[in-house]
Amino acid sequence: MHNKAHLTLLGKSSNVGLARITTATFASELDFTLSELEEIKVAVSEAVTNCIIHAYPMDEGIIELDLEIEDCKLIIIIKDQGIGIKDIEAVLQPSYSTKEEHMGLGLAFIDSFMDEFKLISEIDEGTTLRMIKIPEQLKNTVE
Amino acid sequence: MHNKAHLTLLGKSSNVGLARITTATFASELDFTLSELEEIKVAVSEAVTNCIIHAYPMDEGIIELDLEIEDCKLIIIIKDQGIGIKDIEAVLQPSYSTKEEHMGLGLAFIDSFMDEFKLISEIDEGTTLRMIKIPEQLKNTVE
Amino acid sequence: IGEIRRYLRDNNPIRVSRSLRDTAYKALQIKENLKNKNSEEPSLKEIARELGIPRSEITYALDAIQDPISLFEPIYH
Ligand SMILES: Nc1ncnc2c1ncn2[C@@H]1O[C@H](COP(=O)(O)OP(=O)(O)O)[C@@H](O)[C@H]1O
Ligand SMILES: Nc1ncnc2c1ncn2[C@@H]1O[C@H](COP(=O)(O)OP(=O)(O)O)[C@@H](O)[C@H]1O
Ligand SMILES: [Mg+2]
Ligand SMILES: [Mg+2]
Repeated sequence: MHNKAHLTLLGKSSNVGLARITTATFASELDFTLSELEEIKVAVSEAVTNCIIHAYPMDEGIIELDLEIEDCKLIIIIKDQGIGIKDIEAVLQPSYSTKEEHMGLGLAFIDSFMDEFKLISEIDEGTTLRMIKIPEQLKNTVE
Repeated sequence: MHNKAHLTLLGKSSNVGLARITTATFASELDFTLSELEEIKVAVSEAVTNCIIHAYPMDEGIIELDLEIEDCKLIIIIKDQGIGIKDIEAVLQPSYSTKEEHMGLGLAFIDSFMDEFKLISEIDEGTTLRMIKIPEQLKNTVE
Repeated sequence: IGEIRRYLRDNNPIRVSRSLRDTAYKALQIKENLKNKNSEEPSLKEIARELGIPRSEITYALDAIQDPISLFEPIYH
């Protein structure tokens, strides 16, 4: 099974839902349960919200969402061209946030809900988050 | 109010739902009723299905969906790089189809469900369908 | 026009689609039933097969009945 889609959107809060539903709909081709689809939606919401709040603090930048199904794996790549991350090690710590009122749990959620995730960033160039999720059902049959 | 999104997808029938849901979610920022959202979904399904069946009869080509909200109007542009349409006048006739088993009503539905629509095509270059829908509620207040 | 009417009567895409809420609750109900029967959570695919509604429409309906998640609020407390 192979499929691909690409969504480009403006970084405004009303578009978080668009990213979430498009991803969940794309993902539903695989054997995910409703709870797994919820986890995917939370991960995408957190990632897109990070782009809106952190990557583009001043204006509405562009967010790119790459969706791919390959060998029954769901691959999600979320890319911004925002301010970038100075210390990746630091932001990966749970409860770490560069914004006072924020919980700093977004990336921790992503870590716990996805099978793999990787953050790549360059100051003033932008940030790319790559996540992979495999249906639990499939993992069980493979074992 | 202004918003924009762009979805690129592979022309396979399992992606018709993706185009429908992404468009309906994007559109729901405007004051459409549920039945208007259903009409939008039907129009998008018909248009994307046309790309899959007619524009790319042999392979899975790429379909581009441009979504825009401008002055409370929803603008949907669906583009393929397929075989194109020889006689646009002819295909706009209800019940006209170049495929035997087909009803030839897709474009008629689009015509009746959308406020404006325009078909532009070039043989071997591809086809672009541009559609506009305005919430009924809004039309009533303007009058 | 007569033909369009006939087509709509036979396959009315609007009438066929039940209300979002109805679809969402039916999907959740089927999920529970299948879970009890097989003692493991069914996939959306299985729910869609049982319900006879496309997966994408179920995803859409389920999202529609959820409380909108606030952008600046953590999702789980
Ligand atoms: N796309 C991004 N661009 C720039 N910085 C980011 C991005 N995503 C995450 N960060 C940084 O990582 C930190 C931790 O993110 P997260 O775990 O989601 O917590 P929170 O969003 O609550 O701060 C953020 O405070 C921010 O400094
Ligand atoms: N994207 C497209 N590329 C090429 N031809 C198209 C495209 N969309 C529509 N057509 C042509 O227009 C005709 C009428 O389309 P439609 O009203 O949807 O009816 P049907 O799909 O049932 O044939 C099609 O039979 C086809 O010849
Ligand atoms: Mg965050
Ligand atoms: Mg058609």
